[in-house]
Amino acid sequence: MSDYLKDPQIHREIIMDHYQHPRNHHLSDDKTYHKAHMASESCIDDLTVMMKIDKGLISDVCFDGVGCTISTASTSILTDLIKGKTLEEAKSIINSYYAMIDLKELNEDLLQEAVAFQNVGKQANRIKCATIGFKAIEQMIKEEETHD
Amino acid sequence: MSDYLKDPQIHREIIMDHYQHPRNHHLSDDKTYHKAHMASESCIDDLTVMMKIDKGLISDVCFDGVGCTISTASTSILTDLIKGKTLEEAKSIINSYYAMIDLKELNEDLLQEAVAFQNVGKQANRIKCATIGFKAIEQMIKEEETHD
Amino acid sequence: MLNVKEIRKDFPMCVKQDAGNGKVYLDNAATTFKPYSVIEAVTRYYTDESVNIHRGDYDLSYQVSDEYEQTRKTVARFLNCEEREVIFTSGASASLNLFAYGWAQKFLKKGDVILSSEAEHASNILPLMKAAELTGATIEYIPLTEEGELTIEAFKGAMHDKVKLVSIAHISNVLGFVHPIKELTKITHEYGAIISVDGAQSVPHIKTDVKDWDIDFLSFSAHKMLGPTGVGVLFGKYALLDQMDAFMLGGGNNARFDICGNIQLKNPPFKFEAGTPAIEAVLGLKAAILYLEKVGMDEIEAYEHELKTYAVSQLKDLKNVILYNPHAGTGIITFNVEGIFAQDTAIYLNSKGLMVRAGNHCAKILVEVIKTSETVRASVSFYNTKEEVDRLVDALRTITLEQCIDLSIM
Amino acid sequence: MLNVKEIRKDFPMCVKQDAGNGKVYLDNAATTFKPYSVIEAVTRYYTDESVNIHRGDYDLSYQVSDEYEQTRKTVARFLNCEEREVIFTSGASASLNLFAYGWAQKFLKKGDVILSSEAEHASNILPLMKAAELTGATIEYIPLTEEGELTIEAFKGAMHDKVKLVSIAHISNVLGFVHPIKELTKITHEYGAIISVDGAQSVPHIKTDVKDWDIDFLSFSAHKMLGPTGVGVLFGKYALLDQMDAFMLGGGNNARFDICGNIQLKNPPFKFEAGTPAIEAVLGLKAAILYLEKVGMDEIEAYEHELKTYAVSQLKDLKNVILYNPHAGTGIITFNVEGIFAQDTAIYLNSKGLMVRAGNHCAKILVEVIKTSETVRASVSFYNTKEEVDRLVDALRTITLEQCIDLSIM
Ligand SMILES: Cc1ncc(COP(=O)(O)O)c(C=O)c1O
Ligand SMILES: Cc1ncc(COP(=O)(O)O)c(C=O)c1O
Repeated sequence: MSDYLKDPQIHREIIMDHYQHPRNHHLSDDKTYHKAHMASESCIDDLTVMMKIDKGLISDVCFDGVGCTISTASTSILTDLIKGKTLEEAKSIINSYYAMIDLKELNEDLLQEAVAFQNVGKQANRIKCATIGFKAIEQMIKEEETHD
Repeated sequence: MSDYLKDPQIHREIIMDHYQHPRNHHLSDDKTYHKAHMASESCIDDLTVMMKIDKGLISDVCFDGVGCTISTASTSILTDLIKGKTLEEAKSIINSYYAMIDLKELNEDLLQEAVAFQNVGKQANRIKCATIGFKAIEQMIKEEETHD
Repeated sequence: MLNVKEIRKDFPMCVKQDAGNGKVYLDNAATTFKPYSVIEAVTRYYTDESVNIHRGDYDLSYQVSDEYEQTRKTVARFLNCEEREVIFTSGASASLNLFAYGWAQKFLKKGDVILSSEAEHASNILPLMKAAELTGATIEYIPLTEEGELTIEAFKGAMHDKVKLVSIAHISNVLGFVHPIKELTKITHEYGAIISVDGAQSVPHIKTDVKDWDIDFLSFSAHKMLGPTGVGVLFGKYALLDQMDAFMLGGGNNARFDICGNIQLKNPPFKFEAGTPAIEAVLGLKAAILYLEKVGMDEIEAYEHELKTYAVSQLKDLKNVILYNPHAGTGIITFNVEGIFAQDTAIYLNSKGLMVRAGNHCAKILVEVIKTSETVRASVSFYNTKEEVDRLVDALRTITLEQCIDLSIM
Repeated sequence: MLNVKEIRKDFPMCVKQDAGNGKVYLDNAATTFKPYSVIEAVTRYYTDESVNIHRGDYDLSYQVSDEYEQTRKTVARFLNCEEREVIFTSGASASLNLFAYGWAQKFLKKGDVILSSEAEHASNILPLMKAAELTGATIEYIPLTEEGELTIEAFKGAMHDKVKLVSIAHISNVLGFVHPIKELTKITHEYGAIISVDGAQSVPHIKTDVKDWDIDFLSFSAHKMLGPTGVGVLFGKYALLDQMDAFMLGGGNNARFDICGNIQLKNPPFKFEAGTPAIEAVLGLKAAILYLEKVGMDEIEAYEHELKTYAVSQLKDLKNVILYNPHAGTGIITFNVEGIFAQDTAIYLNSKGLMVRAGNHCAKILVEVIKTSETVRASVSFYNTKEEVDRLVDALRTITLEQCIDLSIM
């Protein structure tokens, strides 16, 4: 792993940056977007994530709502990661992320900035925050696949 | 007090007799009768008592239902005691009975055979059984009085 | 084989009896004693983790929330269902009311039939009577045998196309017959109906397997199975729960709502759990199930049946005793003494240290079947002994009406 | 004057803290710690009197039934009402749902108005939203001040002839303002309406007198006032209770029923108590009230207010802290740290041993009034100390976003 991605200082900065300047932080009026509203049961996050899929490709993804640093930053990073990817690619990113959260395996090529959350799995009470956006995307992909 | 009314043996016989051969043990179809249905909350007694009042006089009283020895016998004795009496007389019989149950005072002239229950107040869990019929009569007298 | 002597050491109430307080508890169908492990689970909450749940804002709350959800896992394993199919309620009565409100009131309509029995507990039948009244459905009753048993033949005869809901106790609290739930369920489903099972008397005494039986709903209380009062369970198949209305609304069961009245409820089971639940009671329920599993449900059933059979064999010889359910398979013994009213018998037995229940046991319409208005019920648990049964038999051998009266007036 | 040092010795959770576990509990609005006397009342049930109630068939059952009813007496004295006006429920949420079902759904009709506020807890407002939907009534909201307070002037302005029900919290769980219940009730009655008060946050913290205030209904939970979870109370004026429908049906609330569906319910309060109640929790509630009475409700109110005022005076000086309710009269402190999301603040405080709650506190529609979607809530009880408040202030003095993040990712 590159040093860049091992340094906790860098992790913090990545999260700070995505929390204070979340990417793709808006919603779309376009009715062809998929939409998932996630209201966490154990914390107070309340995010809506939207995604446009064109012929198996994620052509756009965006989100809005209120959330803590962890949920906001992780969702922001995720939107960056999967925009322009195929559904299959997005699924392997999400699965790699879950593997990292489970403290099993770290795939830095796929996860890129998301490696900032490599230790969040040690804080059981933050796992829901760190995965809320991923759950939303997963749900929408499933929706798309079953409607095919 | 006469010896007759002091002897526990006699008390038991009075109760046995009234339990096995309850007096006035039937109901009336006459719509002019007052009627009170008493279903005790803590035991399984379920009695209906009826009473006809003519110009302030209790001209008839009867009861039916299922009940334990104490509730059946006490109600049977009560019907004997108040039949033919005025409402005022009935009320003083009932009050004397309550005073006896409270272990306060024993008026054998008024209570007659009901003195068999002079110690029932010592068994807190039988008080409801020993007063169920009296409560019914009390309720019907109140009804009559408020409708006057 | 179950070691009663050792088991009794786990229950403070039994320990006191064995130390010589002279009491015999035979009212286990009403509620059971609690083992130390349950008491400890409850008090641990008070002394070590006395905070509210369902939030992860601080460690202790997270920890208690987790333990609370662990109980759901434990219940799911015990019943053989999914976690999300386990709803915590305040007791069997609340579970049965939730079902009647959320499912029966919602899905039944005029002309539909609810099939039930005359041996049902008030907490099962009354909410259904109300659902029937509100929806225009009617209730029909499966005829019972003379002893009050529900047979498959009678069930088949009573079943028809208009039946949309079958609702019966797996074990009746008055007569203790074990109904053939698996077969009844199969027939119910053949008619396209669903079955709601009142398990208040069965879950504590015989092995439950909702998946194998394929039942749709199951209600029971913790306090009848060594657990605390104030908590019960409604199991429901997830797809059915998902369609069902919430009985109560409030903190915890809504994800979001706004001023216009748009309410977004959570998914089952949380949708049905409004407000702060009985936290320590739920934790106690887990300890209760672990205890039952340790003893073994099959062992419990076998031993309780043995005790019952023993009691029946003794009581049969007493000429003054009328037994109503000699053939029932569980630990409930229903009887009367010739010429003595049930409550007087109970009070006499109380004077001998024996705790039994007199009454119609909340199955008030049953009197039309077994043709007696009131009975005495002695109900054993696996912590009862044959010596305790002997105490009952001895007391009944010598009971007289005179003695019963004397007890009240002396 | 209340002796906090001595009081803390009565609470095992405080004893542990004082022995040095480093924790500070400031989430008392969610639930409170329990004194030993409550724990003993609960465990005494398990070890000495583990039987069911409401029957007199044997001594122990009679004794426990009596203790259960003694709690009703104690509650009646504590609230200043009649015993028969006290209904035991499974908690404030259940009380509020029972009221909404039994009274609001029954007596409201199209065109009627329910007057409430935007600061209500989900457990109060959601059941009313449902009652409104079912009856065709509408809900109107009394405008609150900028700080979220409900004033008499605003109430008068909002009141009109179509209002049939006023339903508000005596003390809001988010902002801690004490509403002028007695005056509001007077006005409510002048319009011929009735008032239902959510007392979940008030009964534990200030003296209640339903007779003096003349309120019609009051709901609260035991677990927020030193008692067990799983039990709450609905007080209602007897004449109103008498007209009200039962929410749940079942064992215990019916005197008799027959196969034709004729049900004869008992009189209030028993009519509303179906099934085996939370017996040990009710016994624990009695011990909790006795404890509160011993300390004194007026003393509790004064001391909690003093703590709150002290906290506000300290927090006011911290530039990074936004206080939402500096003027509220009770022990609830609602705030945010500039630039840090409420939950991150709570998790940071957790790392310092401080237990507070982040959230919208189930009053989700309030965000439209105080204009912030999430807040941190620290809520004190009379067993909290000024030193504990200092711990909170110190932690907030040095909090940074970086530290909050590090806590989660390290
Ligand atoms: C068969 C049956 N169903 C339901 C109930 C009601 O249980 P609970 O009183 O715990 O709500 C009982 C207990 O009396 C029962 O025996
Ligand atoms: C104002 C208010 N009402 C109602 C409730 C609901 O109480 P419970 O969760 O004990 O049912 C609460 C507690 O969160 C509250 O603060």
